Amino acid sequence: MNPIILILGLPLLGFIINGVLGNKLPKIVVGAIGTAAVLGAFVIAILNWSIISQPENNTINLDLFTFLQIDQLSLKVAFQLDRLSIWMTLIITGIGTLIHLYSISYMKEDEGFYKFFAYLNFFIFNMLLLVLGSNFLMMFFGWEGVGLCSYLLIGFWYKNEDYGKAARKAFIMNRIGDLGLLLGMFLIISQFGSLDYSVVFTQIAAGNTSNSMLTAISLLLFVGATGKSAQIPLFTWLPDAMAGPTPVSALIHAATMVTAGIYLTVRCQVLFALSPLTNEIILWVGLGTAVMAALVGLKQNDIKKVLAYSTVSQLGFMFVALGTGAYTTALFHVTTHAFFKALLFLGAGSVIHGMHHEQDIRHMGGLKSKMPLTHLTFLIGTLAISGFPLLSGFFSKDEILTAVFMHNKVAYALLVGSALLTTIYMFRLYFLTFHGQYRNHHYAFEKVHESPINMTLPLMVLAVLSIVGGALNLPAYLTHSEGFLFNWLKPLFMIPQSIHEIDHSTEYVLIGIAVLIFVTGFLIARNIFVTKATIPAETSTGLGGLLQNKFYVDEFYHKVFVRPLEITSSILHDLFDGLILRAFTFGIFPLLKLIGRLNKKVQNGNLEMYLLYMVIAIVLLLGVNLIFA
Amino acid sequence: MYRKDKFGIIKTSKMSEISSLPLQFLILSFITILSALYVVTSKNPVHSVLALILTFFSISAHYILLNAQFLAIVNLMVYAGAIMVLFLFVLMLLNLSKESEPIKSNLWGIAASIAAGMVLITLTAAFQKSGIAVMPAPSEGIGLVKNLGRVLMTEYLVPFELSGILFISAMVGAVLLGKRDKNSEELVDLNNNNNA
Amino acid sequence: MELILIPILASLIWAFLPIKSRWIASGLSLIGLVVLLTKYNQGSFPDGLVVFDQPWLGESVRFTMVIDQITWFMLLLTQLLLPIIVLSVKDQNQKLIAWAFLMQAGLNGVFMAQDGLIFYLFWELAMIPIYFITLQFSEKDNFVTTIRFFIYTFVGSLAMLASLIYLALLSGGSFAYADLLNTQLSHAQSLIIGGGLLLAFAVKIPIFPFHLWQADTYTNAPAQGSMLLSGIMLKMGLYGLIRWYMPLAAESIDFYQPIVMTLAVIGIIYGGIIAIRQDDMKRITAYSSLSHVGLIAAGFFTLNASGFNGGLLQMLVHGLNVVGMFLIIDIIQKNANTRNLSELGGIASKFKFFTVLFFIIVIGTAAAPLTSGFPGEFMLLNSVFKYNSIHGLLSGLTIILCAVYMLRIFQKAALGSNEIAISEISFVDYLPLIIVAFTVLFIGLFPQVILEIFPLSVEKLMLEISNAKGVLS
Amino acid sequence: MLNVFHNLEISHYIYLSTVLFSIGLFGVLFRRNAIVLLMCIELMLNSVNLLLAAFTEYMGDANANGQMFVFFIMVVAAAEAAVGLAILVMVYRNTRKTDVSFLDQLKD
Repeated sequence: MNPIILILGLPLLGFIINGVLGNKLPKIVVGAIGTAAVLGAFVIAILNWSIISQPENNTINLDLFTFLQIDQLSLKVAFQLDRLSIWMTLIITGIGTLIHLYSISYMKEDEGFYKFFAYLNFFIFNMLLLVLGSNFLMMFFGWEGVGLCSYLLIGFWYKNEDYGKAARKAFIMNRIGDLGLLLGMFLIISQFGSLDYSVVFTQIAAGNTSNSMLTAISLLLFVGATGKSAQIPLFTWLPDAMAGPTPVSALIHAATMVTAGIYLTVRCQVLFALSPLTNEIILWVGLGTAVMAALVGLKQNDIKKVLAYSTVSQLGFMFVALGTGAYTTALFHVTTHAFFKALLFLGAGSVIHGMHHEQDIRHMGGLKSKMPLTHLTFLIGTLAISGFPLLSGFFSKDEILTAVFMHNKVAYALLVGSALLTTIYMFRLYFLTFHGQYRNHHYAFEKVHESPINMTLPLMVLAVLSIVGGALNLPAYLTHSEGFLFNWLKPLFMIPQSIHEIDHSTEYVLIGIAVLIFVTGFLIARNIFVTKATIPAETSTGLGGLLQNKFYVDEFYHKVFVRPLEITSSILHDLFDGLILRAFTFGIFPLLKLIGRLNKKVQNGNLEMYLLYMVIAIVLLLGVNLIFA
Repeated sequence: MYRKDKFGIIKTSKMSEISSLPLQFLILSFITILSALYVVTSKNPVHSVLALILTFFSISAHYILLNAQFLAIVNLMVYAGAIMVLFLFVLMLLNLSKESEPIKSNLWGIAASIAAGMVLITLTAAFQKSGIAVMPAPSEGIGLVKNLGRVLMTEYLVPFELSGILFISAMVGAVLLGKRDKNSEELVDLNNNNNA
Repeated sequence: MELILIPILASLIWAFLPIKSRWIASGLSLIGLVVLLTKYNQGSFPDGLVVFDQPWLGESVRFTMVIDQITWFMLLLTQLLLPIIVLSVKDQNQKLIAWAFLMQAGLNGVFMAQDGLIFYLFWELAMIPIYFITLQFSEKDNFVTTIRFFIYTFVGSLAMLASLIYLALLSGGSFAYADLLNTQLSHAQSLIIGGGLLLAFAVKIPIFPFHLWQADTYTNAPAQGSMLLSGIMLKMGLYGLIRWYMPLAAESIDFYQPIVMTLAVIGIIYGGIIAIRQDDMKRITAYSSLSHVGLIAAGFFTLNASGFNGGLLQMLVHGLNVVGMFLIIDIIQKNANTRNLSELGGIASKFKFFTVLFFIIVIGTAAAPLTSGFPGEFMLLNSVFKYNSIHGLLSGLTIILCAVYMLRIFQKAALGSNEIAISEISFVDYLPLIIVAFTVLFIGLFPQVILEIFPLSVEKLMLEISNAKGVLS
Repeated sequence: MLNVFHNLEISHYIYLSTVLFSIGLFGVLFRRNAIVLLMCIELMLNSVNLLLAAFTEYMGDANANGQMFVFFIMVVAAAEAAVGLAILVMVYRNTRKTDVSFLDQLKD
């Protein structure tokens, strides 16, 4: 049997079983089915690794049926497992398995337990659809599907209307991006007459397409990517998406779904590589996002919000990498980020679980002793994301910085600043949560507890991965050859990636700077939050206030887009539809009434008048006939 | 204005036409129009009726001129005889022989004259335009009862019978209308009040 | 011909015999579906199967009924929706079913007629029942709205009649479709004739400035009336557009195309924007319908295969989805006595299955992939984009706006902490919903199955249109 | 028999009957007495009759179709006079008037 059927089918099966029968099955069975489905997909993907890794860029294809046939354009339900998609599949199913396992405990008291697992499985299915599709349509299916699952999972606790709003916001912002993607697809159809990756990319690589067309297509696709990967200007949904259960945040809003935009760009490498203008835009959008989100992250007090802005910022890093043409690097960062961000979110979830749904870091502190495992793994995650030497994040971030350095010095400086901010806000989070005094008066310190084993086990696995993940693409200065991931993806790219020829001295300087950033950030955070033991105030003023309120972007959007739209809606309905158009159309009624009233005067019942009218009419008719005949 | 007679002579003036008209036609037309005018202008309805009878007599004379002898007789019998007597009878019955009609305003008179005049002009203009100007060809025996009876009983049999039905229904209608209604007393009061 | 006679018979039975069972009614309406299915093979001939042909008013007006693939598809839509609608009729409104049957006869006639006058005849026949349905069975006094609706559509119909008569005069007195088709028109003549036809269809569809009757009528009509109107009757206009307007007055398409496209796109956005702020669920559905059918009309006017196929597919899908929405609204209103979003909420905590069906229909309407809304909308947007990228972009906004208002409906009605009092929902109420939800998923997965129904006829139709256009240019 | 008048033109009869018709029309418009009104209508009918007879002569029609029409017009006129007078009597009986300007009950 084709492995793709199994990889896709298992999560789908899990979804159907859990969705239909879930409320009749015991929770442990539901959890087991959900986890096993994803684990099964993971195992099958692993088993097929060897086939894919054949030197001649082997892919496994699966054509199911024709979805639509319009004239010559044939849209198929077809999948392919190649080097890129198996990589993504492994990340998705691997981390997905851990998070499923974790969720069994985390969600065990929730009445919607089976629903949760059904949604999660469905999400995995859609995400796999996204990465396994062999044409843009399949990707779009997955693309929208994960958005839908994200909507369902953010609004999982549906009784809370704020959560509902956050879910809607996420879905709608995603839809804005989707429109871009859809339009991009239409352009592709009109240009290449197909949506199949192989056809489209071969034609692009052949170089017959005009530059402006490529730029237009790539820009539209990038709009889609900004929606899904929370870049400026469509990033505000992601922090709000933290309304969902924490495992969801870890899986969807950190490790997998938000990286779909990067997957898309890497998948269309040949397209993006040929549109320099788009690359430049991507670079600066990514950079802006990275810096801005890092700044906002400095002032957030909700443990998940900090991580959310951190995610936005890290996604910005990835786009910067894409903008410089370092596709492998971006994917590398996707991978390592998936490890440590999932770890951090799950750690945060563990903290929240242990503190009985307290999320405000001002009400935490000193949890180190109570939650040793969580503390340790969280620290590893923090170190990894901050770029502690030789941990996974160090390598991937350093590669990005190097790539940017070669590309544009200003961008490099800004990105370094962003990396510094990353270290600061991560350690701020870490110190405030695990060090210092316990500060919650509503929940006794004694009641704080470590999480059960099936929650800490994923933490430990992810911690290990965060440490060693860098090995996936070791830099040339350590191994004197290109990294593993670079070589792995090499056959996939129709246009070879540029390899940064950089002399070793410069490289060592850059590494030194990276280390220096880490140390500086660490020291600043330590100084403020450990030595001075500062506790963030409720409200900040000035710059702090600006950051705490996220640059007022939400308010700005509300004022500029939402409110005017609502007002327009009311105006259109009440005034335009209700009054003006109606007056135009039904204004004829009073006119008819007036004519009727005049007519009534004529029709006064007087026979002589009628006779006179008749005679006049006869004269007129005959006269007209005489004159014109 | 230029029209040909049957000899192809172009006649250019109305005067010459009129001068060549037969005296009988002129006299009869004169009587007809004058009496018709009297019908519409006389204040007394009885005078109107008498003038109308005179008109019908002159029209009958016209019929004779037109070789429609039977028609002339019938016209005298039906119109001048039966119908006009009926009118007179009703006038007597309702006692309307006197000057009872309220005079209409001048405005109405002007309006009516203009309207009638307009019709006259338009019709004349229409006939002018149609350009019919050929002399009637004399023919014998068409208007005699023998010929008419044959046509009436062959070609026009169905309309003939139908007109019989029409007469019956008119008769029944007239009788029904003329019958005094039981409720009419109230109606009289009502209308009197209204008009008072 | 059975397709017209059976409904009329059923209508008479229902009007005069004291039967009161929705099941029997749906059974009766299913006969039509069965008859239709038996005609499937024959109906797949591109030239069409002449099912009835008799002189009617002399030789110039023949009572001709033809089923080709497009017609078959439209008939399928009608026969499929009618049992669903009939099944949802409330017990005290059983006489409504008689009207619904009569309407079915009219609709079937409209779709099959191959003669201008017969087409008009059935067009008006289909109008009469909806007039009585909206007038008699609504909760409120509905006279003004109904009269307005009636006058509005009637003006359009008269314009159509005038156009058809004019066209028939030009074609030498014959009303037959083939003769009308072969009549060559001058530019001015085609503009007049096309304008009249277009007016009638634009009112019925409705295209943007002619939509005023829609929202009020939908809101005030009984749920079944709204279903019949939006589910099937709107499709008469769209069908007329491709079957009657485009081939017969093809010379005028070049002139009207930009106008209609622009109006349709305006309507798409206009309906969407208005829908996001309304509180009455029916009103939202009405404006959403304006938005969706605007897209279909725009798709047809792009005159490319993607637009035609997508438009036809979307007609079926929109019919099902909008009927599904009205079913849901009807059930909610029956139980909660309100359909005002601000007073609703919390259905999800009590009726999980209902909520699932609700959600499926909501995302189906919002055109999420793997639901029925997506393939049609994809093809339509693709065709509009091909026509003009600005139009494509603007009409693409519908997928955002639609997500906004559909999710708002779902959120406010089904989710939230409100606890509205809902009694039990019976199986009879569920059954039509289940059917609709099933089609949403099925068509979403296998749209090609539907597209296979009418490829030859669409090809032929497009050929006719382009031929007729070519005469002038 | 009377062909001394053979130089009579059809147009003379046309003018004559047009004048008669207009006089009748004027009467109909001007007079308010319903009975006179009916008489004026008879006058108008007769003008048409005259013209029909003239045309029969003019066409030399052996079937005398025009004269046939005159007969039928006479039939109708007689019926009309009978019914019209009956109505008038009835109206008079109810209103004591034969003035048509009071007969405006058609209004409502």
